[in-house]
Amino acid sequence: MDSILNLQEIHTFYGKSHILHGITLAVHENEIVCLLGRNGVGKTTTLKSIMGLTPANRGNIFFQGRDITRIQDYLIPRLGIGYVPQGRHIFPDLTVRENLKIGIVGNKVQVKTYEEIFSYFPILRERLNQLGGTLSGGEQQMLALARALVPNPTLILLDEPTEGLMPRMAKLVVEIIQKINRTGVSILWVEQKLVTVTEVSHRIHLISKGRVEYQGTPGELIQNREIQLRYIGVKV
Amino acid sequence: MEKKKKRISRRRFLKAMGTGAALLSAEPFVRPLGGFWAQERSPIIIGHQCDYTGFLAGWGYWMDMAAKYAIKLINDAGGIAGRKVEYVMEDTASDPATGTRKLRSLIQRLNADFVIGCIHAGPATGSLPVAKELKTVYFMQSSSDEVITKFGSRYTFMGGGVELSKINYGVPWAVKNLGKKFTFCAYDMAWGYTHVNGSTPIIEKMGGKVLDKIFIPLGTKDFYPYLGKIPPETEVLYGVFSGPPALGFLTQTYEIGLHKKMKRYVDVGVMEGFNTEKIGGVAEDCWYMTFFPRRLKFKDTEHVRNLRKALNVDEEGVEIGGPQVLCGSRYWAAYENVFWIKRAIEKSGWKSKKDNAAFIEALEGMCVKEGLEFIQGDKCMRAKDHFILHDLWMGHIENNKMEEKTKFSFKEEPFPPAVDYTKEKV
Amino acid sequence: MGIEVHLFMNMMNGLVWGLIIALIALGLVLIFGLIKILNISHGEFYMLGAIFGWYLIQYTQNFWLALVLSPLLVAAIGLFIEWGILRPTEDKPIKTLIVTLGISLILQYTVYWFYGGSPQRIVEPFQYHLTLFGSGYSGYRIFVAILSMAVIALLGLFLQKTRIGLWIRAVKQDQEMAIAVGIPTKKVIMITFALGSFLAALGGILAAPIFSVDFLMGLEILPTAFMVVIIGGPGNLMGALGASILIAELEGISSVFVSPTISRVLSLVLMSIVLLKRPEGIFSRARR
Amino acid sequence: MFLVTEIIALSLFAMSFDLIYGFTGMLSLGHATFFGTGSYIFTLSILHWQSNLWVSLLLAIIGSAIIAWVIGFFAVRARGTNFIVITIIFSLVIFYLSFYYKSITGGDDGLPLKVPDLGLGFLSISIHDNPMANYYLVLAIVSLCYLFYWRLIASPMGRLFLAIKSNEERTQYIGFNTLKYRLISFVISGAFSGLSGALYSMTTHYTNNKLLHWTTSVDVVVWTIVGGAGTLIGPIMGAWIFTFFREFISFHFKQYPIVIGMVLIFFIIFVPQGILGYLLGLIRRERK
Repeated sequence: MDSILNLQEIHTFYGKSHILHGITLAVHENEIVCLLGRNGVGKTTTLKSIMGLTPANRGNIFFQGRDITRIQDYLIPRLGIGYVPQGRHIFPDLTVRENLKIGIVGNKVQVKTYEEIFSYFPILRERLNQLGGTLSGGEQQMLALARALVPNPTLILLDEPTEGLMPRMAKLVVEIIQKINRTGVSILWVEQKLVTVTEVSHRIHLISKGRVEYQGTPGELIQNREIQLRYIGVKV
Repeated sequence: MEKKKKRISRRRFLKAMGTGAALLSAEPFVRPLGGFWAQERSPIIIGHQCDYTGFLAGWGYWMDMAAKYAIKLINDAGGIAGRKVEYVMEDTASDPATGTRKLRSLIQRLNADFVIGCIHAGPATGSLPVAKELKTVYFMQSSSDEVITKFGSRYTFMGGGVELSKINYGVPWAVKNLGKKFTFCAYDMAWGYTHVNGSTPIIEKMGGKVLDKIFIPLGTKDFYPYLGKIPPETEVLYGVFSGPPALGFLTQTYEIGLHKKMKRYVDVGVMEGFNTEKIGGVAEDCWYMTFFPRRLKFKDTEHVRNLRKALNVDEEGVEIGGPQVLCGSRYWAAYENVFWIKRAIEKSGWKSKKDNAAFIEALEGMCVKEGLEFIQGDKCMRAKDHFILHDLWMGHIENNKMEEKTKFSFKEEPFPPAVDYTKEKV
Repeated sequence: MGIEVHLFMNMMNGLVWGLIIALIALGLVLIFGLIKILNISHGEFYMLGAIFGWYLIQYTQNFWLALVLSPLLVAAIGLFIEWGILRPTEDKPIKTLIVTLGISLILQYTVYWFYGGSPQRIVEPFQYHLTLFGSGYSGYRIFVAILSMAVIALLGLFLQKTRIGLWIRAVKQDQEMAIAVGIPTKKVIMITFALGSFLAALGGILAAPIFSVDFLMGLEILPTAFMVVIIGGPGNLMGALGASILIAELEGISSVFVSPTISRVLSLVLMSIVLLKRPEGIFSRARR
Repeated sequence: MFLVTEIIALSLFAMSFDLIYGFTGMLSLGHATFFGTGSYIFTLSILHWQSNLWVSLLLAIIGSAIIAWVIGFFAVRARGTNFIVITIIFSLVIFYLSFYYKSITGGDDGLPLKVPDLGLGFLSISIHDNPMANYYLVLAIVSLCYLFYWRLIASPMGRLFLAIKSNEERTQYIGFNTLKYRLISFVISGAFSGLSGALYSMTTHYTNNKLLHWTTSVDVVVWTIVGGAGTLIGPIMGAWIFTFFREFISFHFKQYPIVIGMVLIFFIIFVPQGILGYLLGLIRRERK
């Protein structure tokens, strides 16, 4: 399998504090890779470093074989990386239509049509002219996913996409993510709760204090209670 | 932990005391610094407290140049009583607090023997007592006459044009020729009050009437709300403004057509500092009183020509190759003040500030003839209130040009002095 | 002049003056919305607009040309200032306050150096006096009002309908997310700054024939513009427009009855009460 | 000498400003109000009631404390930019009023005064004609204030101010009425700003409503931030360095505000932690 995203020894600082202490991980084509860990261990920072929002100070990030560590931040999404941040961060004062349109940058990009988008998120069709801020939490999450999907990315970064959603809605979101993955989009998924991702992810990385401490398949992880307790502190 | 904290705070306390001690000891360091500037007192130092920046910058520019030129003339001719004259200038930034501080700086740091003051009435108000306190002769340029009669002293002289002269010559003329019903529209500052309070009794004595007095705060841009209050039966609109708002006043009275309904009689401050030919005719048909014509043709003497050449202005009073417009009514005063100083030194044998009493006595009541040193005309320094008595011109804007219509030669007693400084001890 | 005529005049005038303020304030709001800085130098762009206008008219004798060129020049300067000076400090709002103060001083006194301290006047492009209720009113002021309204409408269209407008709105709401969807945020900020400068300069050259042109004119306009921004709700364009006209009208109307100084004080006091009751500005929709 | 004394008085102003900005985290752009009020109360009480020097100083403190309380009562309820703007609005109100009641304040022309002798019970010292006596008096008072501030900051209340600055919500949760403490900080700062205004007038023998103007407020912000906010020494250093620098440069270069502007920008970009912060950083590096 070819790896589509490759992080090599990423060190990131936030002001003076050293957050990432050499993260190394890879996402292969058509894979759902999960990044699991407690609060404040650097999961979100890893995603932000990939997006160039908190640029890595040391190490290299390769996307489809190309070094993207030091290219301008706003060019990164244009390469085909979608980002769904924690807390969704849709634009509250833009309409749903504008929120979808915003990701379309440049004319050469192949764009998913509204029809395709609505096939995943039928609810958005009715909300097209509503302001983003007036949507419910679940709808906002759908919008955030849809927004990332519009420019036809090859990789999507998800930051706790089911956080704060009702169980039914969370399940729906997970299903949609799987559906998207099946069309050939790789996914890097940051999560706090193991249960959410055991069913869907192909591989799981555990991170702690800015380092990847363990990696394996969900099956392996479920077996290993000691690791679970040490790095995620879950009681399964 | 407890211990550590205590130690730190003790250190901080020591630091605090140290700073206090440093502040205390700063004083002896500053004093020799003053001494450094004192040097040997061979040249006579004339200080200029000048509105070089800030909103009166358009005035200060010329005052500075005119004073410099006068000093150059004196030094080229060998100085005053054989001593060279040195010129030092400090900028008030058209700001009262700064201006007052700069007067101290001129006298104490730069050792100015005499000071030519600024135009802005604010710093002047603060400066008059300082001049007395520091026993330095101060030539006030500001024409807020009230200020000098209220806060002045024997050390302070009215160095520039006297507003009360303007009023006492001009207003009777206006009542006779322009109309009897007056409305004032003036700056809400000392200068505006000088005009309003000075003119009102004259108008009323001559059978005229003052319909309204509208005071406009500094910083006003839009005059419409005020102009709406002008009674429509007004015959003469008496405006007292300077600087940018003056232009706004002219423009906006013109815009609503007041110029057709009444005569606009304005203080020359309104006309100062901008080119009447380039303002689209808004000043047309204004009457104004000035201390000195801006255009050469109304006072074409050799000495005026020379000074204007030094200031680099053309015959119309516009800077050659530059945007500035000569403030005709005022620049001459900075020039002449230098020569007042010269005359008084020569007459009194002044050597140092110890002889200030003799200097002041020599200056009081001194009359001079027009010439190289006094280009504006014959004049006298009235002894009692230290006001200059001088010539004036009445001008009219015709075809966007300032045309001086009438010259008023100065008389002995155009108005009685409000104070008598001669009794004050030096 | 009867009181109703006076009242009418002041209301008219409040509208004109309010619209000019709105041009300046809208620029400020745009910039504030994006980078949350209190741009003290904004008044200087207003001043530069008038100054460049004056120079251009001196050389070309064409008001209309100057009306277009001068704001463009100022926009270019704004572009440069944002790129060269402001960017390193943009994340520290209070420090930018001082940086913009520095810029303000530099611009003022550079202009003073070349232009001098004397006020000048730009002659209005046409002279036409309306007679309204037996009192004169300047046709140019009406023209200014109409043009300002048109420009403000165009600005609205620009923000709503164009891609850059969409980007500006997106960056205003969530800068980090804007980057993450591929918006060149830095360029958008630069363009917005230039746009804000353009509007201020346009206000400057439009106001110049009514008032005067001098190097400190920006200093006087600034507090009013700031007030408008905050009262309208920071970052709220419609709010700023409403607040500009409201303030100008309040002052105009109340000055018929009381001294203009007192009317200004009254309007300020009223505004601060409003500010306390509705910290998000009067015209904001309460969200969430 | 006068300059030095003036700057010492201004140092107190800078310290007082830093109490609310550097320690309690509220940026006021209307602090000139208290400075000017103190100066006016001092001057007017001497002019009209021939009051004793001590009484006048005391009145200046009380008067500005009352004004600070009234303004603060409203202002502390606002946060962030709204706070800034409310302080600006109030300072404009006071400024306009000072114009309107010109007969009292002297308006733009200001008021000169003769400082009464300093009565110390058994002997009386002339302050007016004796700059040295004036210097020591101002220095003594400002040093006392410094000690007071120093104690205040080390006290539990001072720590509370810092807590409010770093996280107001959390401080509230612990059970403190943060509004009350913000107000206390504001009033103390206002009262001492008033005292510094009085000392300033005592030194210059003059007062003027320019002292109330918002540009005066900006000056103190500049000193504090350039010197180093959140310390007592920093603002003092800022006041000294800037005032001296201005005196020096204005004498050598006519368009000196340009240089000042450049220096401001330079400082913010290259010495963002303030002069004091920079020096401390140097010392710390030396130690390492």
